[in-house]
Amino acid sequence: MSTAPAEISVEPRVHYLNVDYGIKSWLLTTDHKRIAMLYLASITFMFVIGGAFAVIMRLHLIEPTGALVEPETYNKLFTMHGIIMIFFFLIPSIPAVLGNFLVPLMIGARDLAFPRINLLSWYIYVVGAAFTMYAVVSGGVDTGWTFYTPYSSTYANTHVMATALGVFITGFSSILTGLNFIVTIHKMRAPGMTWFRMPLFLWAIYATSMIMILGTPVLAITIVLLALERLLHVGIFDPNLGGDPLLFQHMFWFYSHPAVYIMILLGMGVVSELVTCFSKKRIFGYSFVAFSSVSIAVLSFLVWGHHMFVTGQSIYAGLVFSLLSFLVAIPSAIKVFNWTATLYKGSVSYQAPMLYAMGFIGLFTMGGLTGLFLASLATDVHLNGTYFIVAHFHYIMVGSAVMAYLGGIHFWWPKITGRLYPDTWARFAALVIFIGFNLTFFPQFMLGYLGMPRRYAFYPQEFQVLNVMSSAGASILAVGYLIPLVYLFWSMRYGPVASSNPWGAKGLEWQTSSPPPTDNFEETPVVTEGAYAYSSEEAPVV
Amino acid sequence: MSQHIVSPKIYFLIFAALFALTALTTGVAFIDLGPYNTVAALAVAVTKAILVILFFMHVRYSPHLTRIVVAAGFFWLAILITLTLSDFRTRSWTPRPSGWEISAFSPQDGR
Amino acid sequence: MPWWSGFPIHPERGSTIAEGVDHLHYFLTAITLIFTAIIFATIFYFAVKYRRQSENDKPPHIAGSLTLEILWTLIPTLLAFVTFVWSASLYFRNSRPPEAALEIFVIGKQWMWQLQHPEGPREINELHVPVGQPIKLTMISQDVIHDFYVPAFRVKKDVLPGRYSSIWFQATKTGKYHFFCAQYCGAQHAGMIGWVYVMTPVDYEEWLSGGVKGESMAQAGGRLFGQLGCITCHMPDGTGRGPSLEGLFGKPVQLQDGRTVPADEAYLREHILNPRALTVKGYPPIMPTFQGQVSEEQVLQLIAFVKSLGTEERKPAKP
Amino acid sequence: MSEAPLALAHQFDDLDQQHEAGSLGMWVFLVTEIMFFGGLFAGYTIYRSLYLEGFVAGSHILNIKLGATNTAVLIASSFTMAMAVHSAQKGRRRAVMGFLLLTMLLGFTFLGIKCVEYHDKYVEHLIPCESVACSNLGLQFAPVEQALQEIQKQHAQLAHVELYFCFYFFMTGMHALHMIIGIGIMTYLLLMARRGKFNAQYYAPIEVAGLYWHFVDIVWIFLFPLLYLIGGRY
Repeated sequence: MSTAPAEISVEPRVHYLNVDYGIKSWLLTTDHKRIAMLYLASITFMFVIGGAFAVIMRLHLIEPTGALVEPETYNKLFTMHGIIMIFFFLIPSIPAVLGNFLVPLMIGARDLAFPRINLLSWYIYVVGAAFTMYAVVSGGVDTGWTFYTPYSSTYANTHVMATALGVFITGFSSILTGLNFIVTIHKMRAPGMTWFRMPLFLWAIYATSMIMILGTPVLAITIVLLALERLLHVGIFDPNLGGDPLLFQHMFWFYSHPAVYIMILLGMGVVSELVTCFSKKRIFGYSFVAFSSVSIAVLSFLVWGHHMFVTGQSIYAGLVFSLLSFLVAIPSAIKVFNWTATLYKGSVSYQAPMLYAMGFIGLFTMGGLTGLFLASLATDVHLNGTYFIVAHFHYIMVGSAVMAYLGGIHFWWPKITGRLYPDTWARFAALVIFIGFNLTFFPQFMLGYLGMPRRYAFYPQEFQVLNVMSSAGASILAVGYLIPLVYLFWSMRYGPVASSNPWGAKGLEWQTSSPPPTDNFEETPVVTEGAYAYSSEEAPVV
Repeated sequence: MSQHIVSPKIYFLIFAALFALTALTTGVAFIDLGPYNTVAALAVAVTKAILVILFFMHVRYSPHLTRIVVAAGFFWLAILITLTLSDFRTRSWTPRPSGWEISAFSPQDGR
Repeated sequence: MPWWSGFPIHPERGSTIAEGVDHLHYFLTAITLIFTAIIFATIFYFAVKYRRQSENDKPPHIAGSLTLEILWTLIPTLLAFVTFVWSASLYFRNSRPPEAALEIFVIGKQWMWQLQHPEGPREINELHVPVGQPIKLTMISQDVIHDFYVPAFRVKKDVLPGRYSSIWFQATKTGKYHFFCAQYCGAQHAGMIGWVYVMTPVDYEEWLSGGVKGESMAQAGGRLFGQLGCITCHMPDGTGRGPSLEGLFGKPVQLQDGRTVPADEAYLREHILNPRALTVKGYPPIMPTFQGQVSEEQVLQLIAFVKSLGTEERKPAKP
Repeated sequence: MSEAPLALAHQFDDLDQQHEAGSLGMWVFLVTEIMFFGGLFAGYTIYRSLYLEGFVAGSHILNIKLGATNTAVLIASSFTMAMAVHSAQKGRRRAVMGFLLLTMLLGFTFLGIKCVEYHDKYVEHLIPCESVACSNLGLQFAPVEQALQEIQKQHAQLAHVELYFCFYFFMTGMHALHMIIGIGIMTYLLLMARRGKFNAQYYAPIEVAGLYWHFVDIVWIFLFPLLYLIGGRY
């Protein structure tokens, strides 16, 4: 389908990858592109570990009495799976890898505003990951990724302190990344690049950075208070001091709900880029999509109470949070409709990134709408704490955020490595992931409605059939994720050399060579037209 | 932006004002105003904070972006406090078919 | 037994509110499936109809249309509002137990449930209730947060340490239904499950009398009331240093700092464990705290005793 | 003074852009600090509204004179820091070093007074810690004579007063930690100033450090009334 680009003679051009070799050139780099590669390597490593835990859990749940591990180990497995996947893969994935690489390229800057702080945030991430890995290796933690007190503060005797310290430190890595992006987008845009000529990916980056800046510190202080309570055996969440465990939940979810929007907002940003490029058409309703990103970021801070409808929160507050939770669904709906409308009268091609984008839109619709069940009070009483919730957030995190991340990696792979990946393999992998994902998580909706609670190491007999289906799907999904690892590494050495714009996409990052030189552009580009100007007559010569 | 140089005279004036306000708030604490003690203490603290932000931190001479960033910070803090407080203060409201029956106090559920 | 027989799609409806919750659930399922179908179909249709003919297609420049944007903002908002009002009113009605509910006390402790009937029988991980009679569960935890969840009755509530939380249900069908702990509470969280046995009123009475007949909670509370020396201050005729507790339960009480509060279970529990914060008007704050001397179960027994003082006729009406 | 080429980083076009980026970056960081301390202030507000008499009793136990002097010391240090930024803008190197030294001195005075207060709490057994390790070190929460009478006078419960002291130590401890970081930054600036790194065009690091120091002062401006002046002393 896609015609292979004309063979370009490879003259030894200096770019950011071959400008310098050796460990020091990587570990002491301040080039945002190299830091993005460091992040890519470290989060892929964490994804593999988190994924391994998931596979063991799914295999364990084939038998109602639990086939593989002790209940205590199962509790550690789902806790570590949650912590690693959320704090060490999903939250840094798109912002730190694609964001770090693309933000300066997309706005025509030479680098981020604070390159040294950018490298510092990678080191902070690695130190945080080291603490958590120490906890994993030396026995794991079994409090659940939510660390609810009083279990985590007084009754748990596993490595809560080490993991809490790891998550606390990694929080600062995403604070500093958010800070870098906000200052760069405000102060370092190329001449002519007004706010409404920026690609929508940058709007999503800006909205996500707002959440990182405003939410993460509250998680940091909550974890400090938890650690102090564990250390001093006294603290503000301690019931026999008159403290209230619900205050921990309030402060925890104040960050953790907007954190899910950190993951999904950037998935939306990537999909806006993919849908426009692969239908050669301007996005439908640019300003609506841009403003819905920012309004999601703002509204996401008002809705955290829907996690606590059944935990003894007051009924009045439940009503307020329920109404606000319904409102936060509206901007997401607007985005989905705008993407679908973008395809109208376009010229749609089905390369792998587009398959991931279309998969994203469908699964995100499914994931988002099942959120309405949990925002509405009456059904949430029945569904809270069951597998319905597990299915809902996996449809959002795995079905949408990871799919968009893979779509983004495939779309910008020629720009990152200068090589094209084998597209037939990529489409096959996308299909396998789509099928495996649905087979894994759709049965869990039904399990949740039937009332199977989550975090159960063993369960009653009648839930077994659906669990076996889910475990079967998990094995397909695991295979689906391994295929891209193989052919992407293969393509780094053997893939055909990519031109500077293999997809014919608009955007400043496609005007420079791939892989781009260290300073991104020979001379700072001047922007003369709006974003996604595919169909304007005087398309600039690529 | 902060190229604007503020004369030391204004700095000293602001310093004196802050000093006086501190003395004021400490003095007022010794007078029995009932619930207004807290209101007075907070009002003085907010004025002192605004003085420091506007003059010592040059926000008065900075572009609008800095003001928006400062306002956003305090606004988000307000979101956290008000929505959490709304839960703690309304725990003792028990729903009646006819509407809310607000009992003055149910101890552990928060007054 | 063929594999698909043990494959229920739809949970049983065992209580009065199950019907309403299920209708809302089906309404939301319908919305989800319809919208997902619309989106998938439109994408599929556009992807095929407007597939790329050649590399240099020139699709028209469509910036967007305000009417469409308004349309697909209003419709979701309307739908959201309708769902909110429906679910909020359902939740609002379900959250208030009817007056004449039979009260059962639940104590959750790490990895087992203890259910205490006022008449005396105490059950572990089992709950026998009569059908057709509204049941109110007053629950408290002795250690971490647990959660009492009966899927067939569509009720769930976290059980918190240091505070009573309550749910109610009225079973409509006799039978055996699961109940689970739905808030992670440690190693044997998955083992903290049990069965609710809904029986006809006759069977229930027979079970109640047949079972091991310990003293009722009120009698146990009375015995404790004497042992702990409460009787020395709280004389029935009010001549002791503390107020008389005859007929106190449920009535408003005037506090030292002017607040009047209803004397419900939470007030009595707080008064037993942290008395000095609640000195009653006209009485010196001399009541010692019993924190650490009485277990949660004994507190419940004392409260049952205080409830039974001078209110013989207000005992929950026997069916 | 020619534009110091070494001061302009390669990713910026001119010194003004770099300066504005630096200030905006510090302001965004201060927003994260507002939210970081905000978590503590939120917890404080909630428990104060739930257990007012415990907080009133706890606040009356504190020594208000030391609190007031500390506030004055910190305001003075804010003033000297502002003067340091001012003299950096004018390019007067010696004045910058003088004012930085003065600010650090006042910072140490504040920490000294804080140590005195913490020591008083240690002596009066008001440290909120129930672990065995703490009691071996003599840190426990068992208020005696004067503190105990205050608690009984307010009809407060011991547990709620201990909750108040949890907040007292967590908030003032976190604030003191930020003071120590601030003093560390200023020693670094002192060394750079001595080596003549700054001039009238390039003084951004001092201004950014000033913003941080003023923020730490604002946190104390709120901490003083909220912790020391609850319910008034009459």
